[in-house]
Amino acid sequence: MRDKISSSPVLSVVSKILFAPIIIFGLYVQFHGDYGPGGGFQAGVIVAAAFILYSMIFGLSKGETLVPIMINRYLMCVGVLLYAGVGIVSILLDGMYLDYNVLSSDPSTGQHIGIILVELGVGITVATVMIALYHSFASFGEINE
Amino acid sequence: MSNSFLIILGIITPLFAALFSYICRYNNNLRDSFGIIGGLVTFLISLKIFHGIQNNEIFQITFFTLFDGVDFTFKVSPLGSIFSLVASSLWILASIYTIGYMRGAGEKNQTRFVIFYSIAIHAALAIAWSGNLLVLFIFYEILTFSTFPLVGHKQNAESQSAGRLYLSILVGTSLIFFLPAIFWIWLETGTLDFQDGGILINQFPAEYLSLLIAMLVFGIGKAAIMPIHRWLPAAMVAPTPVSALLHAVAVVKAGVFSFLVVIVYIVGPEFLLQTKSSDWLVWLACFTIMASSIIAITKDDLKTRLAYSTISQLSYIILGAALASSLALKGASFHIITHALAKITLFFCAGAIYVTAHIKKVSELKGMGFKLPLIFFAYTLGALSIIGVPPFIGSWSKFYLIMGSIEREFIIVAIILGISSLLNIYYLLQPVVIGFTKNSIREVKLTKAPLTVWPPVITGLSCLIFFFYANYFLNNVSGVIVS
Amino acid sequence: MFNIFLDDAAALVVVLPLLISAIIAFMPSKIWPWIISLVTLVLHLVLSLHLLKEISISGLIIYEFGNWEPPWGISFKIDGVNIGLQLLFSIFVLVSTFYSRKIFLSEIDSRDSGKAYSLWLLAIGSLNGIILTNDIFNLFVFLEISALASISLIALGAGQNRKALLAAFNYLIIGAIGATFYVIGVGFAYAMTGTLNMNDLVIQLAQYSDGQLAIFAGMSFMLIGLMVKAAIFPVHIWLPPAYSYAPSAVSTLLAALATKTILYFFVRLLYEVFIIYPSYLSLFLDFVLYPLSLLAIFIGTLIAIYQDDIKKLLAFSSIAQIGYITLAFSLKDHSGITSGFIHIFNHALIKGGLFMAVGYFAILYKDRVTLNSLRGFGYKYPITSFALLICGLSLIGLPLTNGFISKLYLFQALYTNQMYFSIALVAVSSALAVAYFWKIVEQMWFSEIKFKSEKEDAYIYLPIWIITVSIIFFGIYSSPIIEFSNLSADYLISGYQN
Amino acid sequence: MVGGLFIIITSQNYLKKVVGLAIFQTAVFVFFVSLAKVLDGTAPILTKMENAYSNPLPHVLILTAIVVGVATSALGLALVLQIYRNYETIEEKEIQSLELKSDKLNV
Repeated sequence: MRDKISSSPVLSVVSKILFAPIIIFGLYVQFHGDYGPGGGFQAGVIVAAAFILYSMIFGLSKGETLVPIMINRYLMCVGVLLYAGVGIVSILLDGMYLDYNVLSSDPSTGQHIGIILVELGVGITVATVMIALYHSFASFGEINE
Repeated sequence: MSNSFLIILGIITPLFAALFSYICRYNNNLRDSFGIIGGLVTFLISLKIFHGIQNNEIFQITFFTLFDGVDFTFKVSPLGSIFSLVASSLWILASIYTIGYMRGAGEKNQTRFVIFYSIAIHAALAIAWSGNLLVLFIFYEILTFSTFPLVGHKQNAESQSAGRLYLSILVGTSLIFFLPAIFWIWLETGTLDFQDGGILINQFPAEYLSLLIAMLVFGIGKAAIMPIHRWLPAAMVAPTPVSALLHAVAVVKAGVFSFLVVIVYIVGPEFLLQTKSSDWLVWLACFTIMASSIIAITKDDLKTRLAYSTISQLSYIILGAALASSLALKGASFHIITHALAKITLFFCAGAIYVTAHIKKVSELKGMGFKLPLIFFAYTLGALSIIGVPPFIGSWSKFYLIMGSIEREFIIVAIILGISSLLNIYYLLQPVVIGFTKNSIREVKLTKAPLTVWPPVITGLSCLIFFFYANYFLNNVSGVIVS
Repeated sequence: MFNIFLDDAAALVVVLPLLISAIIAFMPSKIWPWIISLVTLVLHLVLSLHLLKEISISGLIIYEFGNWEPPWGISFKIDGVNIGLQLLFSIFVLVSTFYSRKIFLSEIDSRDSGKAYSLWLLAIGSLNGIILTNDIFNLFVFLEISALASISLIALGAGQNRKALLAAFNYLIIGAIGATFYVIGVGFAYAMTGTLNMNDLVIQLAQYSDGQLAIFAGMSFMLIGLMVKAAIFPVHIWLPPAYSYAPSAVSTLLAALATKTILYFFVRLLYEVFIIYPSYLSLFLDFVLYPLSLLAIFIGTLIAIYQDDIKKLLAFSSIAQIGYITLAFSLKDHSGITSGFIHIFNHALIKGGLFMAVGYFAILYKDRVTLNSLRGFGYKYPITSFALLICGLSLIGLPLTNGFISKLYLFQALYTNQMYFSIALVAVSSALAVAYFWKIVEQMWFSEIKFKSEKEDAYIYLPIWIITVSIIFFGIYSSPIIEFSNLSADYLISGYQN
Repeated sequence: MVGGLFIIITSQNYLKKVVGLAIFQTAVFVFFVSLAKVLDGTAPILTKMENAYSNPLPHVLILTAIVVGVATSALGLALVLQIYRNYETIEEKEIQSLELKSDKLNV
């Protein structure tokens, strides 16, 4: 069932064209979150949307070769750990938990570093969780077979 | 041996008896002997404490503080020394009797029976020696729970429902009335210790005293005042040693003892006399006495009949406590001893008749008197003592109770006591009369069970003998109550 | 090195379990997740003890995340009110984690053990967050994390009985409605005051001293939401199936701690924030919480009597016990709050112990434990059965157990408030508790049936006995619990006077 | 909001309940966002001009709440799937009758 999705050439071409720009846009939102609207949550969803689109058009198994399930799972944890790790590092540097000011000698630079890392963690987690959700729901019917 | 050590030893001896019985559970003779040994040890200790109390020694031990103003403490009061003496001495006889009965009747689970019997005695002793109301309550509950396996011993539907009734009434009333009453006393006075003359006077609002007395008398369900007497006849499904335990040694005695202790050492007789808060209780007790005597007449089952007799006798004690005059209290305290001796005799006899002749009903007793002369002899002694015929010990307590009611100018109460004695004569002596009627209805095959025959004879005779030594006990009681 | 971490103990007690939960999430091993969790929780206990030491010196710790001062940043607050609860929490999760291993092994697929412990730590971390947080929105987040984690854990019980799925789903729907109500309330409060920090909220609310409809509406929404989460009668309907169909270890954790932490926050909200509107507060307490508590006590007990399934029976008894706690909290004075906290402590221990014992029986019996199935267990498994007996006696409230202490102080509180009717009701319902508990004992000891029994497992009965011994210990030497509860009440009441 | 709640309570279909929950939550999110709106405000971006700008904090809160809501819906849907797998229906009434039957069988 999973590879029998008959996609029209229009869809597959359009999605192939769109795939990279969506990810680029996601990354833009991701890094723009530092000083403007944007951030990890939104970026994560956008990036995930690219992958989900790909899976929808070309079938689940193709999608899984693109993002293997195991890697996806580890990335979920890595995202959370990145977030929490920043907090732990700031504690190690004698600050409060998630106190970005101590990450660098200059507090303002510290804030930048901290927020980017944390948002990156958030982004990775959100994206991978979204992909995982799609995969597990979409593959539901097949487990019974 | 120091006094405090004596208390600890006395309280834990029954537990050790239970433990050893469990360890030796595969050797029946050894197992059952621990009950007798434990009984002897506790009896000696109780006797020593009893004498110590007479010589104004103090027996007290405190373990730890439970909460503000309430310690986990034991302190022997004169009243308690009497109760412990009764319980421990009767334990010896009951143990001997148990061996005969349980083997004669071929009951199962004898080890469990022996263990919980010992634990029940432990709880009864601890109640007797408890130093404050909360400790008394703790062991009151332990006594309830430890006698539950005994009541439900047969594990059939009947005994199970009886056990449930037993437990639900006793635990239910104690949690609904007794415990809140204890809390109430604590909240008003800040203490729960037993003190001569009571702790409530000048501390407790007099207008609520009636309510408190009601909570106590209904909360102490083991005192079996009507309308919460139902558990006692229901518990008759248990083997007879249990009935003896319930009626004479531990349970109901613990109930009336608790109530008496509360009246004497917590409420204070003087406070009661001043406020007259317990006068209503006098009438309730009278009602219970009459009603249960009348019910007893209608019952054909010997044990049930004796159970209703117990309910009526317990109300004598409650009556004495409610009257609260010194003579009445003396009578009530003494009635614990006299009734224990007499009632255990009667139950021993009922059980012996069941084991040897397999008869439970009064109407089937025809002609049995000739076949079981010793048992009927003992039964007659016990019955006469309960009725209150003079050369028996029971006459003393009845005498004091009547004097007490006259002292408080409750003439009708004195008359009721008289009428109830007449009823006693009828329903207690009827089995004897039937027993010595000739031409028995059916042929009965007798089983030999000598161990069930001799204990009632001993207790029956002691009812007679102690009549002449009554002062020995009375001195101990009167000292406190008069002061 | 270690000192650096100790300084941030307040944050780490929450962050550490969450962090470790991410690490072990997809661990394939069967035993490592358990060991790692155990080590984590030992560290957790060390951190809690450190917090206790700090509190005994300074009396108040406010931990600001990322060094953002309130009202902007999220802050944790540890003071006399919650330090006792924190300690209890730490100890109990350690014991129950120790207990959980064998239970999980036999109740869920062993391949899932990594996931199970991940969720387990997630629930622990977020429940701990509820205890510590000082921010009403942050509370919502923790509330939901803990709810989602525990729902997933409950759903793991589906391997045993598919009804667990329905129970989890109902919990999800009802819980989410409760949480959303709470958020609506937060929205109102935020709209009026512009702050989410609890201390700041009090200050900001003071300017509306006469009170406005919007604030009252917001407060009501928040309280109703929390009542759903804390399973206060009549919005308790999710609780009995959820507790009874969850895997046994999960029921233990949830029954002992989940509702307690939410109740704690509930009372904190009432007496720390809403106290500035005394008329509203007393309206709520007298006419909503008080009658509901009485109903909960009575109806919970009555339903429990007619239950055949032991875990359900215990769950309904929980409803009644929560009623006792809220009854105490509805009294508005020091003695009431003290007795409420005392019962939170004691009931956590009692219910934890009971669920542990019954959970073990479920494993031994390999099916749901009903009254009938317990026949003869008292003889076959004496160690666990005896622990169950003691816990049950404590539930009834007999002296020398900690349940008695709870009852004593509850009576005292009711007496000083002259609520004689409630005293009578509490007395009656505790007597009724005998009825349902004794049914269990009767089956266990007084009816015999021959069956093959296994040897009891020390890994399981050891934690059960730790709880049981502490029940007796705190029944005799009750001052630690009473002092902690007094401290909590002192702090709450003093906040009220300032 | 009320509509969502209505769906949750009345509908017999578990899937519809989850949808109702989502609607209910979304309504609350909108309520929050509406709180933040300042009349004539712009997006809260630092510019040279001093502008009235909308309060960004509720948006941040709602972002968190949305994530929670997504997680809730996802979990709810997962549970619905599991229920379907076990019962082969997601209608409340049918499941109840199934359970009644199995209870009777056990007794």
